[in-house]
Amino acid sequence: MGNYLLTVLILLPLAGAVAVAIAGRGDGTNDRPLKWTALFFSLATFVISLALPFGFNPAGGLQFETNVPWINAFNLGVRYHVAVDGLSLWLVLLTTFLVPVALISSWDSIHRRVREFLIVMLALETGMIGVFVAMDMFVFYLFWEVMLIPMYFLIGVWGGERRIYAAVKFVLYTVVASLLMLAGIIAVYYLHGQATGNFTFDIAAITRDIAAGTFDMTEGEERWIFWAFAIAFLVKVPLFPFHTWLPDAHVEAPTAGSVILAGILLKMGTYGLMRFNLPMFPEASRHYATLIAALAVVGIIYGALVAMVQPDIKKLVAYSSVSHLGFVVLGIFSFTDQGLQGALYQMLNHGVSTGALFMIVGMIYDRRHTRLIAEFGGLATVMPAFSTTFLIVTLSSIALPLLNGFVGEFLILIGTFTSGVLPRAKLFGSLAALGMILSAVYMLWMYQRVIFGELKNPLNLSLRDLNGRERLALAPMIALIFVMGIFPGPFLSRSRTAMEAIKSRVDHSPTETTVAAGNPVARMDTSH
Amino acid sequence: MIPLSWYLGLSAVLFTIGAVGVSIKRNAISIFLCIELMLNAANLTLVAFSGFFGDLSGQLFVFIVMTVAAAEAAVGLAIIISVFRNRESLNVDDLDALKL
Amino acid sequence: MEKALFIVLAVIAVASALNILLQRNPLYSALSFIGTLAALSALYITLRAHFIAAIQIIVYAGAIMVLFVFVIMLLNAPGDQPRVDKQKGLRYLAIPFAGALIAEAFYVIRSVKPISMPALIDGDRGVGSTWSIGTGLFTQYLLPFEVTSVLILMAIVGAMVLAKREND
Amino acid sequence: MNQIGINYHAVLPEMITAVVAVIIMLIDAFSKKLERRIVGSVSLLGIAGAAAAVLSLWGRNGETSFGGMLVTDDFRLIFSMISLIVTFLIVLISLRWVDEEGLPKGEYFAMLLFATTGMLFMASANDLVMIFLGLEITSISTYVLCGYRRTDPRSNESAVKYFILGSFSTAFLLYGIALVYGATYVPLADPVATTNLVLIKERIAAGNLFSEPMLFAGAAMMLVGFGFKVASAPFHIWSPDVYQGAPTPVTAFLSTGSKASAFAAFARVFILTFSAASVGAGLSGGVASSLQAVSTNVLVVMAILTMTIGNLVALVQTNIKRMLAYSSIAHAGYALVGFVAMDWRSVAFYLLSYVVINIGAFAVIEVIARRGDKRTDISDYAGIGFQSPGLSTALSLFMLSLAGIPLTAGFMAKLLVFKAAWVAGAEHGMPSLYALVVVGVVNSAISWYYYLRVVVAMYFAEPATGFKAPLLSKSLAAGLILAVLGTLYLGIMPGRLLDKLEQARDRISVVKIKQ
Amino acid sequence: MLATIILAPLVGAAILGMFGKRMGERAIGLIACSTVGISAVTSFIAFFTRLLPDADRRVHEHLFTWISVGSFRSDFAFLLDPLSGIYILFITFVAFWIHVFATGYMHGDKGYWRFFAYLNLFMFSMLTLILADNFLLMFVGWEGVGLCSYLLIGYYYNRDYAGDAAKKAFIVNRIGDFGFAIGLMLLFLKCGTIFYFDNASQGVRGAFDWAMTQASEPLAASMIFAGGLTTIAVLFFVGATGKSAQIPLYVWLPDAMAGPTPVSALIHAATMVTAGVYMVSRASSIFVHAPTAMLIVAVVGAATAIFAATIGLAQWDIKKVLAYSTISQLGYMFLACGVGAFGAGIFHVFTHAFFKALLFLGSGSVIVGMHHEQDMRKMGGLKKYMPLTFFTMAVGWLAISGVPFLSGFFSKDEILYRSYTTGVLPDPLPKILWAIGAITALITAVYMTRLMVLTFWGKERFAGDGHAGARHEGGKGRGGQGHGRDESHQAVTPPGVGPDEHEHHSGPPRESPRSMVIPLIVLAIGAAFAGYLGVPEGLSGGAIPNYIERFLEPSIAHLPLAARGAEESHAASVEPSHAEAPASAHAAGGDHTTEIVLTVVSSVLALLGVGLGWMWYQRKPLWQPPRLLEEKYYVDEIYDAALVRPIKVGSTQVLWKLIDVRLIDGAVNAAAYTAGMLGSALRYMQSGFVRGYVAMVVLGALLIIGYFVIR
Repeated sequence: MGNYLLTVLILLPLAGAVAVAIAGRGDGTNDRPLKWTALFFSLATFVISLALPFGFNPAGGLQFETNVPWINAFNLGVRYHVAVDGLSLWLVLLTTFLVPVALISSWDSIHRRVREFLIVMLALETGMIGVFVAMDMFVFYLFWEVMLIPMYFLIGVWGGERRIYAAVKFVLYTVVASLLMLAGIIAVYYLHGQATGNFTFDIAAITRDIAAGTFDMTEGEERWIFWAFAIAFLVKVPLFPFHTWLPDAHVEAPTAGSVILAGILLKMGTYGLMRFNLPMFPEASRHYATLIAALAVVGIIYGALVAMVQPDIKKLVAYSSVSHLGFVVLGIFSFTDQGLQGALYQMLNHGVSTGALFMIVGMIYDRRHTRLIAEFGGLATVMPAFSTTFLIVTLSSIALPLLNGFVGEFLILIGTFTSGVLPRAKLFGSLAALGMILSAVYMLWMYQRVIFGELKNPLNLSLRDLNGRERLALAPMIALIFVMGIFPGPFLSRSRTAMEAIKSRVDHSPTETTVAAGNPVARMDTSH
Repeated sequence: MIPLSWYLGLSAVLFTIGAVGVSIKRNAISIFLCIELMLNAANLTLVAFSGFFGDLSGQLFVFIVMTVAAAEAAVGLAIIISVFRNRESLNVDDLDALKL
Repeated sequence: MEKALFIVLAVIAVASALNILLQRNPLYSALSFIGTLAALSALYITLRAHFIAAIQIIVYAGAIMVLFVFVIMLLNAPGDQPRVDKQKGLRYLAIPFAGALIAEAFYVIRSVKPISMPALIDGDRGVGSTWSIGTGLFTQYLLPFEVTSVLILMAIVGAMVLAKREND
Repeated sequence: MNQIGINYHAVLPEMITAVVAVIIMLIDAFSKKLERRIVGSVSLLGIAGAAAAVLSLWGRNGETSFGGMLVTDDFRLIFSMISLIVTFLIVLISLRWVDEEGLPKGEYFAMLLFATTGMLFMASANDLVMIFLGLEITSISTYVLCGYRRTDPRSNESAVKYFILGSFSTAFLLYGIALVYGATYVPLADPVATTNLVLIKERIAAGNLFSEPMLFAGAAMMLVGFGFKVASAPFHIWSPDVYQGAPTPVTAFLSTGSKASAFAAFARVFILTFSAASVGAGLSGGVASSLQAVSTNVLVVMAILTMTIGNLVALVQTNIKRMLAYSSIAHAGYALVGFVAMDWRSVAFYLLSYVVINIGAFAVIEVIARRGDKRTDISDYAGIGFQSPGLSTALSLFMLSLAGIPLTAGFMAKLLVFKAAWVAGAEHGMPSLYALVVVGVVNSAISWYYYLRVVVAMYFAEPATGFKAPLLSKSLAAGLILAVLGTLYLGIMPGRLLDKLEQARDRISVVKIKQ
Repeated sequence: MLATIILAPLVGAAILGMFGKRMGERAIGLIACSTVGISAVTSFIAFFTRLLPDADRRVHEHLFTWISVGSFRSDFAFLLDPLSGIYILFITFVAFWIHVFATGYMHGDKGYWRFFAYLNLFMFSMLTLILADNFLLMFVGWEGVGLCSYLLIGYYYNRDYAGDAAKKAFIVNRIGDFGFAIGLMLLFLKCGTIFYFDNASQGVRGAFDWAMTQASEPLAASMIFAGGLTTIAVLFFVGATGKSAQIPLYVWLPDAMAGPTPVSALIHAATMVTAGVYMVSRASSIFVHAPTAMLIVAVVGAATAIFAATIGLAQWDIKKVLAYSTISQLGYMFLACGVGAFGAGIFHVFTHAFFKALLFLGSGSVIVGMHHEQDMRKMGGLKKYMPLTFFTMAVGWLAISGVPFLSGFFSKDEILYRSYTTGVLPDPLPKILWAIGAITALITAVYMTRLMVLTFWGKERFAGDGHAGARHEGGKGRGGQGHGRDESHQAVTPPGVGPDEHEHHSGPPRESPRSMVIPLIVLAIGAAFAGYLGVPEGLSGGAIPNYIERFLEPSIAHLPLAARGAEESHAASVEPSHAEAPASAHAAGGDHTTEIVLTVVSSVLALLGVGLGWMWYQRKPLWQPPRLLEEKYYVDEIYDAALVRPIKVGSTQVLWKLIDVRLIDGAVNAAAYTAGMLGSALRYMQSGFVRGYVAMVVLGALLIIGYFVIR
């Protein structure tokens, strides 16, 4: 049975939501107590979650585990199994970190239905934590779907002009895909039960049996089910060409929604790939690696090029997410230590950087109620602190060394480039590296048009610089940008074993041999 | 001796006539009559089987069916009356407010 | 001889059934339906279902059809209105449908093995007799029989609720 | 007399509901004013009593009574419970409504309870005659209920359409019964021909039939009859009009109780009687398996059509009742998926979930609609989300649950039927069942759109003018809360219920045990 | 100790970045200069106390492991060896004086603190680049200097051209970095490490030690894409072309002059732009195994040298002239690297740092004196107003022109000599490269003379127009220049941001303050005498040793013997490459004649250039140069039309509007639409007519019964 820490993490935000819901009605004008309540609960969640990395044993394996039977009937074998491992540890932390930050960042920007907003945010947090800690496919799917609803409300109620279209598109896109995953889950569950007699949704158990060879799908089965999962995740990522929901959703979502969407929700796709597709369908993963890597590379370049010509800052950032997440997918399908670690790291980075970017966009939107680049220019004159922050985040997004983005992106590139399993690895690696140039192009061009130049628009003359609250919201992001860029060690070391396990699952192939012949690296490996 | 199949055939014909009647008559009461006709066709089959097999349950069934038909008639006619009160028409084609 | 009788009765039954369809006035349809009922009743006798034949006339033709006629008279409704049939197509559809239905029925009937009615063993206590029906209803069919009372009660209440006037 | 097995205990639930119905009418007849107030409580008590009776019957597997007319197995009890739950909730949500509409109160509840009696008989029937009777009792009382608001032309129309089409389909069912009866003739057997389902099963299994095509024709016509009652395509055609026109609580009742009980009878006949699969392999003759194969094929097509038509047409509806009518069609399709897998347990769970959710949804609709079902367009829901948060949250929950969001009943239900179909497909090597699951999944995805439309209207759209948050009566609130709790309970903690369901035995398993 | 060198400016940057806004100019200047001063002093101490006594000439310092994933590892660890030693010496030295200069130059600017924070940050990045002991850390510095360059070019952020220039610089650099990064990855793929040298204490292997064990690759175009050492080398060189402004990526440097002049001096002349040369020299052990890459380096270098020099002839903006001159000089350095004379290249970097920084600072002094006028057409006769500036700049002018016995003379001469005699390249090529280099030297002398003449001699062209008129002239010039972006440099700083707008609006030019003049003098001394550290041995007959090249010896790789054997057949008549070892050149005294002859030729050319320029521009200072040159061969326009526009238009019209909106979203919406249409169609089944429904039921029943019966 063990540890209830994760359960507390899951339930605490929900408790917060309930607290906000039943908190005194007041006269409706003063919603500060509500905000403080919500913030308190999200911060408490964050503080408690800090126990995870410190209590985490870098040797790996599932930790903080709770595993109790839930539904036994009809051979369902559903268990409430939650745990973290090197893969989910930081993603949980990212979640608990981003939610309070998002709450602070939208402290004053939500004017309508504040109570409901806070409830939705906290409910969302519960769902997101649940997705990352679920170790049972059933539980995973549960949180995966349930989480959609708060997000849907977030976009639909507090969104912009075309919010309904965006919200519905978001949900339908995701639902279509995740229902496919449900079919996949049932198939895996059933085939596994058939083969081993143990009908269970337990991810660890199934993965173990696959690794041990006691559960061996036929090639056809494996490939079909691979896609059932992969499409669900690739839509969420989103990989080209499943990405068109993202710009709409981002543009319409309120700031907090965008932060969470970009910061965490997108990661669930890549998380799923690493949690399910690679360990469970290694052969299919290898078989389709070229295709997916190609799509990822297309996504990197395509997303960047389209981002470049967007007139709307938020849309630009949204397309940049397509590009960045392309990197992550590429890293995953490189099947190398560097690629996988880099992908995980890049997930965290993207959460921080893009989250911060959306917050920044939100801040100018709060002031000007427009996000069109053409409306701005010369903001550096009136908003120096804002410009500096914006610059740091921009640079993080274009992967400047010593900022967080670089570590992830570079690891992915080198992992891809040196991959011995992924065919045409060098080509993919090189093309992906083009993304490095392009990201500089679109981000800096945008930055230049917004921040540099003459202050021409009279509406911008009286813009005030960041206030204390905004600084408070951005400060931890900026700090993380630096810390993660300079000291990636503590992060990477905790995920190492998990990534190596994933890699060994895929690498363990009879046909492929090692990485490039004559690679002396192996010897070096032992030295540290 | 009349073969069983003759009875069955007659029953089928009556059933068909009833079914056709339901779809071509426009007066609600006439439609209802056609439905009764279909029930009678079924009754004929039951009785025919019962008679030829020497098994009682078919006829008992018919007994029950007749009761049901009576109950149905009562309720059905009541419905028709209440409709007529509102619409002054028994033409079912006029009842097309609910559609699509 | 029996076959001739059957044919006569069958013709009556079918003809009056068709007449239901042909009549515009529901009153005539109802009267025509009574013809069918009567013919069927006679057929039931040929099947030795005397009790059923009797209640066919008494209950069906008598009670139920009287109710019909009564309602028709009460409402004094015009027949099928002379207005254009909004669904004229159905008439033409009806013929192939009927044909198909009958074809299917005869396909099934063709497979029926020719059997003959069992010999009369116990006279007026044989299958179809009032005695047998009575016994059946209070043994094997006790439950359905009792349940029909619920049905009827319900029908009465329902009919009452629906048909009573607003100011009641 | 004991030969025919008169067993009052076995028929106690049905007796209680029928007697309570009579008592209500008596109360109504003798004391108009004062006594009417207790009609609701009496009904609820009666239903509770019936439920207690049902529970007291637990564990008597396969015991038949009344000359084989009734059977007491877990199958019956489970479906009986579903029917009773439906009626209980419906009584709760219509107590206030009947008063507000100024409709005859006593008769209303009496009709409901009569209908419930019929539903209970459909679950407990072990003979085609009982099925027929139960079906008719239910149908006729619901004809009345549909037309209950006599002055409302929509209600009239609904009643007429339901009545005509319902009786029409009954004729098919009856004709089918007649043919099946004829087909079971075995000379010199005792009895020579039968409408008893156990005997029918045995004769089919033995392959000893008077006429095989007749059996098939009869089965086909019964399928038409049942297909009509459960509103599966292409016999769903009546339900949108009827559901839309009927008074809202009646719609709720029709779409849940009458559908669930029809499924019970349907399953009793087609899963437990006309099938080979659940009987031991040694028993299954050629006829049984070919009958099963044929009906499975037809049911697959029907299920696909039902789901697809229901969902696609629901997409373009603007009236919420009508939309839910189509949704109800679609859900019949999902239930048919489990049905095709010959897994009545999953169907039962599906129906249980569906009735709880759907009654909840209709309860909200009823409140929003106000007197005379005036506000039933989706546009009437614009912006009510924040004006009437409780109702809107509940309705959102129900909509999402119907769409199949996890942690609610709707998801577990879908999961079980899809899983059942998948497993059956794998075990019997029937790819068509895989296809069915795929179609089902695709349809679920489609359905999200229209369920979300309601949510969109409530929360995302600008508030419509003239909406005033309605006051909830206590009874309706209680019903609503029960529905919400039920929806969540079945979604989150279905374990115990599923355990019970899994252990539940039906008559066939009893027969198998005997042999 | 090495960490101190690097971190001191970082600390300065951090302090200034966080608190600078509330500090006074003096405090800011003090912090900025002192941190760089600490770096400089520490560098000298480290150089003399750690490096020189070290037998291996390699000092390692390990801070912490940065990234370690799988077999990949990169550390924050530093390496001081002769190459990085020389670099840090002149960088910190020059930078210190430029900082001092800037305290005066930037006086009164609102963003004073910001400027010095950036400048300090730049120092941090540059020193990281130099002192890194692995390629990834070098890349960190590499990108860091790019960032600082971006920030400083865009320092006057409210001027559009500054923003454009900054962005252009960063992006073009990124294109180079792309090559660098891929080269790095390929290197890692090949040898499994990105450290330079074996380091047992850290348990790391070195890429260069590995490279030295590899066979030399043949000279063939196919090797470029073979994925071996040649490919790595070429990719590295792509990176170098970006950072060091070589063809085809040089385009950012002239625009970069939008930044404040000290920035141009420090970053775009003395230090950052030479990072490419540093990198190629650093990777010499890879390059020497890749003759194809060497050839490319040499050819590109020579081509850039002459190409940029010709453009430099025709520019009117004083800083642009210097910018093109920088590009041209960088070309020289690569020419040196390409012919295997890495030491000569570094030597030229060294001397160039002094004289080019001097020239830039001098021009900055002029610009300040001219109230921020950069157009040489509006100068003239300044020597009497700004005597110190004039004298110091004159030293720089003569040094860059290659007038004998100034620093530029020695380094340039060494390069030309080495190109002529190289054994690395196939035969006619060395002579051609030499010829190009010599002609470039001539042109260099001409345009530098032009610059001096236009600025300091001749008529005072500013008096008549007055300051206000300059703006209108700018408008006219725009028409001539076609683009106008460059010309707008002349526009005075917009209100509120310019360094000194409130101070001097008009009045005669005047000498700059002391803080600006002293650095000029210091650098002038350097420009005059720095060359004596590396006097070509042939020139002095071996009397004065070429200290620099000898010292660099441990850091620079030479052609492996086997490869050289192959090369000798190409260059039989030529002396064995100097690349082999200075010792051999030392021994082969007989060939000093060649060197002396070549030296004489280049000296003559230099003097000829100065003379020509003097005569011509004294007479016709405003002579209109050929349009092609003035428009810089229309390269910017060509890039714009061939790359920028197609990408923008393609992205907008094809990728976004067509693929995204029409195709993908179109498909998604079409699916939804289809479902809706199907629904709408199907709902017509529901006609509302009971009899229709009956017919439907009958039809369904018929089909089902039919199927059941017939099967």
